[in-house]
Amino acid sequence: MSEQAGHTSYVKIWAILLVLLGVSIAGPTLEIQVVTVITAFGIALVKAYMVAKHFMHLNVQPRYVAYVICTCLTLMVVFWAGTAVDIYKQEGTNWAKLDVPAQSSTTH
Amino acid sequence: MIESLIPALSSYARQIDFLITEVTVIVGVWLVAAEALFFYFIFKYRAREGHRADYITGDEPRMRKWLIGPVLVVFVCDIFLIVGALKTWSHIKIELPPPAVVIKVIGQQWAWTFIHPGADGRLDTADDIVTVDELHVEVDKVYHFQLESRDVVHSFSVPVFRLKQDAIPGRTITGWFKAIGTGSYDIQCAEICGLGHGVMAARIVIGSAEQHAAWIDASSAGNTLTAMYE
Amino acid sequence: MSEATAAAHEDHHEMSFWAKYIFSTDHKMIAKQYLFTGLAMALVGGFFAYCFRMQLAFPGMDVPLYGIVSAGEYNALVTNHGTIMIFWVAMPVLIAAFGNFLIPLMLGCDDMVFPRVNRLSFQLFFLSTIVLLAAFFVPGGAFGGAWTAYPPLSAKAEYSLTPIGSSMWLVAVALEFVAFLLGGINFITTTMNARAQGMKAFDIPVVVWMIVMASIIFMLSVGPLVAGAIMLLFDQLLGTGFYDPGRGGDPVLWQHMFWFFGHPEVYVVLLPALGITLEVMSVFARKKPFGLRIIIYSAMGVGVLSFVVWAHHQFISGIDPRMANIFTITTLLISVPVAEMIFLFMATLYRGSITLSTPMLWALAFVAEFMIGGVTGIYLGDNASDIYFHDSYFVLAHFHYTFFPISIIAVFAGLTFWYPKMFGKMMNETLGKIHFWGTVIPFNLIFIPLFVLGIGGQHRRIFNYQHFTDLSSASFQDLRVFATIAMLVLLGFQFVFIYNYLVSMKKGPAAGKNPWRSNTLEWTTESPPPHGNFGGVFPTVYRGPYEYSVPDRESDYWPQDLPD
Amino acid sequence: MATGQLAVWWVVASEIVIFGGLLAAYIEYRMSHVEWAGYAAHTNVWAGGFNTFVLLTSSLAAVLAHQAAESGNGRKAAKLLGLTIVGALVFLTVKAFEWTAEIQAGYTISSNGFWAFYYTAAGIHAAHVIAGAIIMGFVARDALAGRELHRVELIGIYWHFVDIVWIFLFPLLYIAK
Repeated sequence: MSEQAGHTSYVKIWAILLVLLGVSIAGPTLEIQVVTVITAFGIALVKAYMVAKHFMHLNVQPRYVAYVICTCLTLMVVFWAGTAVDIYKQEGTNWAKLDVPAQSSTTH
Repeated sequence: MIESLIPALSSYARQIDFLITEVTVIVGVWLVAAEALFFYFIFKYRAREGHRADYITGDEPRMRKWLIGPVLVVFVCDIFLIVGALKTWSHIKIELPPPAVVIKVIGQQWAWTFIHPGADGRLDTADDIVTVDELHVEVDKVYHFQLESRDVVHSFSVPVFRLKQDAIPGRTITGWFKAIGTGSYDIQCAEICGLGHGVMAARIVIGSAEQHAAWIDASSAGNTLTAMYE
Repeated sequence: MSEATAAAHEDHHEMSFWAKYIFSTDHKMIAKQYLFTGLAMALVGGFFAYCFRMQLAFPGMDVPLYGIVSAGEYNALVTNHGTIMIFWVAMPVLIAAFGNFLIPLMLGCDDMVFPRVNRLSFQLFFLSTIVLLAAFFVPGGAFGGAWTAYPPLSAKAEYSLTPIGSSMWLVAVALEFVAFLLGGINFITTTMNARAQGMKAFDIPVVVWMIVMASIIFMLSVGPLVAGAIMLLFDQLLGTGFYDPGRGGDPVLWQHMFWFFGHPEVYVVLLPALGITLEVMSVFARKKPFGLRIIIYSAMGVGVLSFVVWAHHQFISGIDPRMANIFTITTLLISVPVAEMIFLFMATLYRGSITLSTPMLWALAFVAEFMIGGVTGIYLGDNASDIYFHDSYFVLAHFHYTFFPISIIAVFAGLTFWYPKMFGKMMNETLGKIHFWGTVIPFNLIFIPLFVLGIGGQHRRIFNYQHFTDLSSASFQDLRVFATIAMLVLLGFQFVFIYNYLVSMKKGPAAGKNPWRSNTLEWTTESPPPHGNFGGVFPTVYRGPYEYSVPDRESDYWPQDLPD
Repeated sequence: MATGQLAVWWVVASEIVIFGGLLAAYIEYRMSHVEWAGYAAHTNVWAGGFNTFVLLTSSLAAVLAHQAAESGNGRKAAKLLGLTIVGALVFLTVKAFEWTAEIQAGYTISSNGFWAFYYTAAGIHAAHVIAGAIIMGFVARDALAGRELHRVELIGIYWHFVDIVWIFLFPLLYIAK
């Protein structure tokens, strides 16, 4: 299926991935929040995209495969958005989480 | 329609009952119409000797309107219902009126603990009145309740108030009610909470101003439970 | 069963008992395995219902065939009644049994594309069945924290008091999910890749469409719950605190994970039921479904919307009230595609030629009853009225008005409709009609009183209402007794079906290839179909599956595989 | 599209929502507990980074095996798959040492929320690595005999997915502090 992706090109992709890996490890050592987020997660996205495109050949699969994958990811975003208000927030409309230590000893 | 089975004793109980009646009217009309038409079709188009069904697929121009038409009406009804729902919900669960009294409601396996303010009318003071499975409130006063759970998920449900709120361990959830009639009624736990869920019953006693004051005096005198809970 | 399966293989080379019944990879055999396991579990679930309904009607009585129902046992019974009826009856029968039997036959291929995966799917499912039932015999008894298994109750033995039972319940459910993921992948790939020559998307029968859509919805919605189940299992066994607020966890997370799956699950079982109903209706009304494509598009719409309505099960369970407003909007909007499908089902009867045979009666009953279930759902999707109705008997009656039509009425429609194809014999119509009326009438008599009790403020999962002053009134108790008696009648009439089903396998008149004069491909082969389904020559498809009563043809049906 | 490929892609889809649910939960917990950053500081970035390198390399071997299989060279495909399996084993060995050290240091699955997620997420992923390696063994055996060469691509797709999961687990569990 992937005649256009020759032997060398795979190795090239792999090399790029390793470079990105290096950056993602080096980035956080700067101890800057923004840099960490970008280098850690931004690069993770790039790496995942490259593996999916060039190694899994998502680019030469039928369109609907990509659509199915995107649907799955979208659903996870929906799930996250629907739950974040309750799970990630510490308080909301007429409710608040009790501070953990106070709660830790509440079994009858 | 509901009050014939159970009284509506909170300021918003009637709103909920009205909403339920409204829904009943709308969906009732739909249900009756649909079922009637359905059974009419069944009896009208029974198989007859030497008669064959018409070939109708819904793609005919004269049939087009029946493809989407009815469901547009459903959509309009939905909008109508949504507006009513959101208004009532916001009134009950989002915009709390300023409280006259604040109480604490604590669920645990398998009992309800109610902490009432004492004579000073303030919570978390020495004269708080702590009761188990018996909540005393005064009529015509806005109450805020702070709902907590000590172990598993419970649900604080006062059917006569049309009030229900789950108690989640690790959270304090605030709600409100304002009684508009006196008497003594059931409080149920409405979320399965283990072996004793079926016996996790409590009573709410709604008293007039005098009755309630009298109860406070009576129970302030040497309240053993209060001591136990401090 | 043995005669039946022997018949299923009569014109097929002899195989050993094990190869034939236990390790068969034939989709028809696997379908039967799923079917009979599911029906057996239906009897178990029905027996549980009998036990706790008796306890509710006559508190503290020594229930015949069971004994005294203690509070703990009551919780275990209601919990497993719900779990069984949804995961071990509705899913295996509607999706696995009908899916396995119909998909290859209706698509005109010899088997699923992955027969051994298919077999593995059933074996896992069977294992999960054993684990679930075994939980009743371990110390502490079976899990009793409701089929929603909200932590912390389900997470800590000190709360649930069923140290082993709760873990076994969780493992059983997880195994069952894996089984259906495997089965679902099989259904989807088979339908995508193994269709008969010339079969275009809209030449696929609706029931196959629906089963495949259901499999996709299941696959995409179950993920978070699988993860959540592993987390809950670790909470139970390894002492993690994923759901323990005392240790940085959050019980509400499980509720979200559960309902993110739990609501789509409703449509996972609804869609196949609708598909079966439509097949039967179109055959016995001799009509093409009205607006076939719109029906399928509406089903897709339902599938999409079903992913954004889950929190309407949690309106009052501690989620942020503003989110409740959003979920109310999406929930009420889902009524649009569902109503559309029901309307088109009704329109399908218009100017038809209706024969009220047993399968048709079941199909029509499904539509009539499901409408009630549908409209009562509006009260609960409406967050304000849900404040009152949540966790009351109104909810219980509502979802029984949806699930009973789905997992009982539609299943009977399918069983009676495809019985000739499965076993090559016809069932007895008279007994079939007796069983129909003996099931549908008591069903309404059970749940209408429960609607009233719910409106009266009676909450669920309480083993004895005598502890509640307002609920222990004589009039309420009479309603409970009435419902229980109706349920006894309903259960009694099921023996008519069992008798009819088993005896017809031997004594029923031979069915022939196509007793209902139907169009779809499964009716073009022998009844029961031989191993390999079409005896080597696979059909070619020339038209859609519902070309009934086409003008200026002398026969009023037009099989898909008939050349023009 | 080949049936086997189609099936593997559906498997991947169902796996995405499983890991997606787990990670969505983890991210929400992590954002609501600042103190978890402190716990995360005790993870061994170098071990994690090395494992990422190992998995990326094994993915390269897998995709080259696929290429070899395309050109009908079963022996070469089998060799490269063997290399991938070695990668899997190295990955698991590193994990084993890593976990031993952490458990000895007192960071167990029941220590607190972060470590619970750390062991759960990495554990589920490790289970996939093990499963993948075993299946790959069978595929390699067939490939060596020149049979079922198309399966080389199928196991490859699965393996790259396992790789991608780790690509996200690595920053989530190790780097973010």
